[in-house]
Amino acid sequence: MNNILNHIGIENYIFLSVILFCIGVFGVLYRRNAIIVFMSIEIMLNAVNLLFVAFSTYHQDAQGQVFVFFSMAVAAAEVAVGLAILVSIFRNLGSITIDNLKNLKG
Amino acid sequence: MNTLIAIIGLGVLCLLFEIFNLRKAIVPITIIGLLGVLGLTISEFNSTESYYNNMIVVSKFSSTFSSLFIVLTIFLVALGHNFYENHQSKISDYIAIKIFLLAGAVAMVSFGNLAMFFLGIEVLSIALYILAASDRMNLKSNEAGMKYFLMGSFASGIILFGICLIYGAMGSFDVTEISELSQSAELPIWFPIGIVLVTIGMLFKVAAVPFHFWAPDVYEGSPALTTALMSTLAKVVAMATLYKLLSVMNADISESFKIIVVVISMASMTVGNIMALRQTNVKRMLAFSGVSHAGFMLMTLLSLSTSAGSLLYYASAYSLSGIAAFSVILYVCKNRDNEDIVNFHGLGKTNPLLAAILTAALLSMAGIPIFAGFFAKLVLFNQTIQAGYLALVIVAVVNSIISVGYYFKLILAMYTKEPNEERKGTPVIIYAVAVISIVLNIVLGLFPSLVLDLLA
Amino acid sequence: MEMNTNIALVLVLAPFLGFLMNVFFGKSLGKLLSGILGTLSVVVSFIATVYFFSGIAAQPEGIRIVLFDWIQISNFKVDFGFQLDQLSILWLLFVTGIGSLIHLYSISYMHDDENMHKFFAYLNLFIFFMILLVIGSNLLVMFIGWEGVGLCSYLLIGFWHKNQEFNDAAKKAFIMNRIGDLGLLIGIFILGSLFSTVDFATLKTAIATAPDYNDFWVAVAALALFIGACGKSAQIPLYTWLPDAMAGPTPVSALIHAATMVTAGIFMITRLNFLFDLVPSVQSIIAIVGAVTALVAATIGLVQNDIKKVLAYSTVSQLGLMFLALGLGAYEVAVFHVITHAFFKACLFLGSGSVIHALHGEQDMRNMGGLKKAMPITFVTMLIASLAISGVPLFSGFFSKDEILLVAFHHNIPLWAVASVASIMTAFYMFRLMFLTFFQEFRGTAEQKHHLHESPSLITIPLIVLAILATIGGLISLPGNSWLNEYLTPILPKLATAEHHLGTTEYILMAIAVVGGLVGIGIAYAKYIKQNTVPTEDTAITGFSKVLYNKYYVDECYDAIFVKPINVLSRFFRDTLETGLSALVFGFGKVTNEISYQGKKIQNGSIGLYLFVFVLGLCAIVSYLFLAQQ
Amino acid sequence: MSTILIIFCVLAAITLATAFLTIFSKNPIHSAIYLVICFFSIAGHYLLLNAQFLAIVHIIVYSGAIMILFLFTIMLMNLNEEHEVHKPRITRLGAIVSFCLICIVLILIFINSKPIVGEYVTTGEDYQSIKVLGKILLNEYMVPFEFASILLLVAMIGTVLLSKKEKLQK
Amino acid sequence: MNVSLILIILLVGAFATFLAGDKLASKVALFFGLAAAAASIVLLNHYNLGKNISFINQWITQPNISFALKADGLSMAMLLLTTVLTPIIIFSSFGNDYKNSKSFYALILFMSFAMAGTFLASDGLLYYIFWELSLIPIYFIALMWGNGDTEERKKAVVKFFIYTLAGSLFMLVAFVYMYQKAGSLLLEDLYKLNLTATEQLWIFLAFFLAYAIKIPLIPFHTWQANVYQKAPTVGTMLLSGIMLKMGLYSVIRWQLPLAPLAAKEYMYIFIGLGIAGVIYGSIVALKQKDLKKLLAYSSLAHVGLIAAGTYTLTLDGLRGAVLQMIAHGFVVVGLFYVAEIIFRRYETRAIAEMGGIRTQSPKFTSMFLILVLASVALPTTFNFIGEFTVLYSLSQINIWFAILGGTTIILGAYYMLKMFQHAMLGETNSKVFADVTVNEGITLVLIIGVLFFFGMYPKPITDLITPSLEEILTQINRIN
Repeated sequence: MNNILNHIGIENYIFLSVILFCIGVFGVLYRRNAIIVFMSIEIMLNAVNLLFVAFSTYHQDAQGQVFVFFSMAVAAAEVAVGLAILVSIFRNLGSITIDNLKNLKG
Repeated sequence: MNTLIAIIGLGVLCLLFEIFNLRKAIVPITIIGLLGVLGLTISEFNSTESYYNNMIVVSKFSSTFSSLFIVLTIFLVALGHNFYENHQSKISDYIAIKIFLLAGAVAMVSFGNLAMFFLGIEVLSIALYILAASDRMNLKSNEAGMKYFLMGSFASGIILFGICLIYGAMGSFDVTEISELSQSAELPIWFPIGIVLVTIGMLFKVAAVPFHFWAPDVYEGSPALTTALMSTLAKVVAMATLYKLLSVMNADISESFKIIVVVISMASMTVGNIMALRQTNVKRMLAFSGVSHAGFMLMTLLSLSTSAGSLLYYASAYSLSGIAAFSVILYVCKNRDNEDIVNFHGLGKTNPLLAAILTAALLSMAGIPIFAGFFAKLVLFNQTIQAGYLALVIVAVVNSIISVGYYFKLILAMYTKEPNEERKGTPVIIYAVAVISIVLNIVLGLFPSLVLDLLA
Repeated sequence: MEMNTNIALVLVLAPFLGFLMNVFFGKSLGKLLSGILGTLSVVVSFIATVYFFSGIAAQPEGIRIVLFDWIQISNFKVDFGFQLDQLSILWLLFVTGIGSLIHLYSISYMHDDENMHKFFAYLNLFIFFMILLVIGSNLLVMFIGWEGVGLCSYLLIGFWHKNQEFNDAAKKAFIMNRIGDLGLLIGIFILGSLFSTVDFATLKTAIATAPDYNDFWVAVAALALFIGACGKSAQIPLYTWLPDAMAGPTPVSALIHAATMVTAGIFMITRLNFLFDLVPSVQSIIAIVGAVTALVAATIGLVQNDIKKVLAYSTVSQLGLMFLALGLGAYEVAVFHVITHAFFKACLFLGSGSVIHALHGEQDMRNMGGLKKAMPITFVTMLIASLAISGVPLFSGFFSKDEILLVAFHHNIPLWAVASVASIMTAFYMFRLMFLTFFQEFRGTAEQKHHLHESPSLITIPLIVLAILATIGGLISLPGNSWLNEYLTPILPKLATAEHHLGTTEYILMAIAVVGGLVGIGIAYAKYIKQNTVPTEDTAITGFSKVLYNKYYVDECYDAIFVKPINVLSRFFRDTLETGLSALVFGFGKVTNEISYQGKKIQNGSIGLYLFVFVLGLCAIVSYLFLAQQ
Repeated sequence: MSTILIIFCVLAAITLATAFLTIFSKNPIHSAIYLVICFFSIAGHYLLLNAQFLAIVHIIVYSGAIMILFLFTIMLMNLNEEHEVHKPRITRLGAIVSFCLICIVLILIFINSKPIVGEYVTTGEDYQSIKVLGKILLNEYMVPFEFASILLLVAMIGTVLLSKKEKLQK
Repeated sequence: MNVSLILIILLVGAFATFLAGDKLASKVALFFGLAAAAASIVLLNHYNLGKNISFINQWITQPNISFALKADGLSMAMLLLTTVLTPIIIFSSFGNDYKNSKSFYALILFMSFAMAGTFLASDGLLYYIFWELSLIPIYFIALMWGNGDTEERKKAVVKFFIYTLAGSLFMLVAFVYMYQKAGSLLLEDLYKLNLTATEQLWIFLAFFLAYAIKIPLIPFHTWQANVYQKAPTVGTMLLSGIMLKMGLYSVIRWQLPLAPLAAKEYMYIFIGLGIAGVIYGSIVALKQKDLKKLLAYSSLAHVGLIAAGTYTLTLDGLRGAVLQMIAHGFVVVGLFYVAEIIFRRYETRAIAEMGGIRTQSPKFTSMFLILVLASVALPTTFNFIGEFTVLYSLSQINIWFAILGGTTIILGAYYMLKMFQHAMLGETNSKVFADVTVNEGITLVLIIGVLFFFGMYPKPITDLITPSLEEILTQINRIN
């Protein structure tokens, strides 16, 4: 079995996930809509997951992929909690624009 | 390992109590349980063992810190008895979450594999998100939860990315392997970047400048007990984990990295203290004070091989005085919608004991002798000068002076202002927690060797 | 030896005991008893002194008594000890002697004052300190007395403490004395470090045996000591306190500010004659200062109208003459003049006190006149004293003053001239005083006139005694056959070899002095008896006499040069510098607070900003570590 | 250029484009759908890397669970219309600046670093079949696996805690 | 029997006082104060008999810190000053009613405990701890029982606290630095250090900052006058009578022997600073309107002279400084007590509102005058001995120092007498001034008695302190 990375090169995966990660970062900073911000965070996590798998192939080692499972579990848990918080904010505030969350400052 | 299992078991037990409708018994049982766990941990003190393919490594470091966490949790749970009086239906959830949080914390200081580390920190963080937002009818609490959640998951993403790069460089998550590899061959640049990213993520958790912005807002918005937890337990856990992470994975960190640590440490102390000066909300003030204490604790990273004892001591001193301070805050600000300094006016007259305890706690944080905070700073200074960073120590000293300014603002408010209203009721548990924690603090101050020598 | 110690202790402690008794029981004893107690305690001292005086011939080297170790300095230690030799016994004699008389006088003089017991307490304390000053065996014990008499002078000048002007005068006296004291201390320091001792006897041997000492420092020490003497003995530039000190009760002026305390400077310099002899430069300074003081004070005395002020300036002037003698190395002459001066000046002061007493506190001579009929004893005694001070032959002052002039002439003609002019003036203003007070018609109110009377015998007896002494005092040191010189030879070894002969020059000089004195009296007579002039009102005084009347504006100058600037400085420090310094310290706090206030704006609650900073921080760290390092 | 590389490039392009679109589309529903596409393309990458099991799990978890959760929430809040206020310029500027910065910095570092030379290791062993993964997950990684359950338990309790109505105590 | 006994008595006393309740507090405090005084006299006796009364015990292993209390002559003298003044100060407060007096008196004893500890400690860290510890009680005493406007007082007291703390933290850094070199902070170990001139300079400066603020030397004195004014008289007495001696004592015990090279090199600067303090303090005192403030500035002037004496590095300078410290301790306590006595009757500290008291209360006036005279160092008072010795030592360094320092003789007399004149003399005051009570009289007579006794016979104290000062001088003059 041939290592697929011989065709693509690990660097390309790194660049891809770095850019994807940065897009996630960008999304977090750019959007005021909390839901989209959550999505951006998901993008960030997925970028990392992608890199995990790439490294897993690079090392021919399954641990990387195992870690992705944990990462997914974490992502799921985070989203669940995040959305729960979001819902209660929405109930209180009627909006999910994070710019409205400026009561705590100074 | 046993500690971890016992804690998780205790957490599950809590949930079961809810089912069997034994709510009243939850707090006492949990405290007794935790005391048991504490005993268990202490009994394992001298054994150094690794469990399950090196997933969990029990060492002196982990058991001492775990004991500290357990003690702190006991206090926090005890305080919960009073705090959640009006939320009886949820009390088991609250307590259980705290127990699980403790489990995460223990996992974080005893990890042998980055997976455990990551999961531990996520358990801790998610528990904290929930606790921060737990007062769900309160917009401030919502906001705090949201802010903490967003920034926390952002930081988690960064940590994850760092772990990923470390894995990419080493092909393993096991810290012993990583540390062996890190000393041998030429490393891909991924490894140091990974370390740096993980460090940054942890710096966020300990609220070091410039990653500290969340702390004051979240501390202010969260329910007071959660703030207490964050500012004591969570901060100490994060700091201990960062220390462990760096010390386990690469024996000597580079000089330029040390410069970064120095700069961040200085910035944290300075920003934290200066910003705290003008705060009127006590929780917010303590948040900034926490930022500066994080800066102090970061000084331990400059002499990784020797400073575990000082970190433990500093952490204990800081968190014990934090607990004492927060128990007073809980008492004073119960049934009030804010923690403004005005609430503390005249406490010296209406409740001299608590006022004295708060004073002692603040003096300890300020680093006045016989309180443990003084020795904590002292050993830290000692270590840092030994490592050759005199300038950092001088900045730290200047900061200690600034810090007195705001600590004393609170003390002055208690003793020189007229009380605005009578406070009724003497919640025994709050008194007990406050007294015990401050006594522990002073005992540490009188006999610093008790703790300092543990990890020497 | 034991005997001597005990008697010396009695000598010293008797007045102190009197002081304590008067302080604690004075009020209950009643006025008369407390006065008697005070007087007796001094008389006891006098008797003790006489005991020592009688024994001194047998012990020419004097008696030394060491009581205990007092101060320990690294290179020497200071005993608390006494030295009873010719010089100190001489001083003790007239201190306790005149002291007793004045105490006696005060019993009557102060009998109206409610705080009479206090007055006697202070007087006793003064005598105690004066004795200490005189018999201290070293400079520091002398310094106790030195400061102590200053304190008593302060207490007594401000005796009528309800009047703040008197208090001011007292304060002024104390502070000016202290300026001198600093000089004295500096002198002590230098002597101590040069010779490792401050004891008179050992100092003398040390100086005599020291192979080489530093001339410069010895001179500085001598000069510093002289400054001390200036303060205590009211020499230029520290003399202005003495006229003001007349605010005190008249016996005080007589005792402290004429006869005893002000001679302390002369005592000290005589005591340390072996030191001053080594430094001619300082000696000439002393001589010049003395001569100038004599002249300046005499000129001011010419126009004063307050009877006590005239006497005060006269005292300053006479002290100046003594310093002139000291400066010329004629210590025995100075001492001689001290003694005669003590007699006649005490007499004059007491006489003036008698007058003031009779006039119920009136001190302005313009409101006196014609008192000789009402107060014959006072008049006669004062006349004798005036004749003595004016240098009329056969009175004591003639001998002593003449010797000073003689010495001056031998050393330096200009100094002699100055001193002569001063003594002519002395004669003039003394008789101006006499004429204005006792001759012509009474110029006071009818009320006063009605009450004019001769003072009671307690007042007149001391006057008579002093007048007798003022007359015959000159006998102790007749030209050519001086008992005093012989007596002082152990102290002043030079005297043994000095030759005493009276040549033509001396006689001519004597004649000049006598004629000068008579001329002075004559002018006074012409002006105040013949022309019957009465000094004009204060406002009408013009020209140079206004300058004189206002004492050359020296007080005003001092005020402008020292007191005002210090006060301005003090106010400046208090209001500006202190506030500024304080603000500087607070400034640190303020600045940090302000930064904090501004910093709060950065923490604006926006997650976007927080994350932005987060990312910036991340970028900064990562790029520093991985881009900048390459 | 090999086929595999072309596939990679296409997939990468899709991934990045949809990621961007997720962020830029005004309607949250659209965002969600773009994100699903993005996840699918990432699954494509997994398949490309021969991690079939992971790809399936990925689709199930992300597209099947997480995205559904998002969509439910969006609908629950009735957010299908664009409510978002106009973003201040400073926000956009800041976002772009930080995006560029972090991108440039990270990429520069990786470009600057030593390139990986030589062949990639090929052990030929099976390392990513379900069997192997299962063994590793439940042997070596048993503790984290169990611990993940705690994580999920906490999340569950938390979500309940945050959402359930309190019984009012008398 | 060793010196820790004193500390135990004072500490136990503090707790006992607190537990005794408001009514008994003052008496219990006085009892323990007297007990401590008695104990220290007994210990002094032991010491003079040559018995070992030091106490050393390992305290912290890592870092290596000992609980070391060493009693040599110097420490014993300062200890006596503390333990004798404490009961006097407590007794002096008997005429006042303090609310919450149990805390008040407990704090006094606690402060006394800390100060005694400072004088005894011979381990750097222990010393530092006591040093800092003494700040807390005085902070509360000044804050809670002080007088004047609360806000103003708060400002002054907080400034004082932060300022002094700021200074001492640098001292801590210096200690930590030395610990690196010596591996212990025991005084004898630190003496053995061979530090370079540069190191010594920095250490010297770090110490200097702490001491200059505490003593205080100009220009670090700005906290002093305000705190003295605002604090209750008891607090002011503690501050001026004992606490500022801590700074001066520390100069002799710690600063000079640990950094002798720097001390010698920059001697002139520090002497100059002390003397500048003398002149400045005296001049500022002239125009003070508040009696306590005036006394504060006079204190500034006096300690300036003492500090100048210590920095001469001669036996005379050190000895004079110690003598003057003790003398000043007593006299300043007496003077502040006088201010308090007037305040009890007239409810004012403004000199302008006093005057004409002498006719009403001659006894009080006499005692006041004696204290004034002692303060201006009239011979036969203790202060003269100290001042003379210090000035002599200054003259050994440079005669100008003695002359400038000696201006205290003139200026001191000026402002003190001026104050006395305006406060006590003049036309009889319209307000009634009750004569001193028995308690007040006893206190003042005690103080005056001490001043005169040692003024005439300072030998016991001189003999007590000289050997230890000589030892310190050997340390200062050791060749590095």
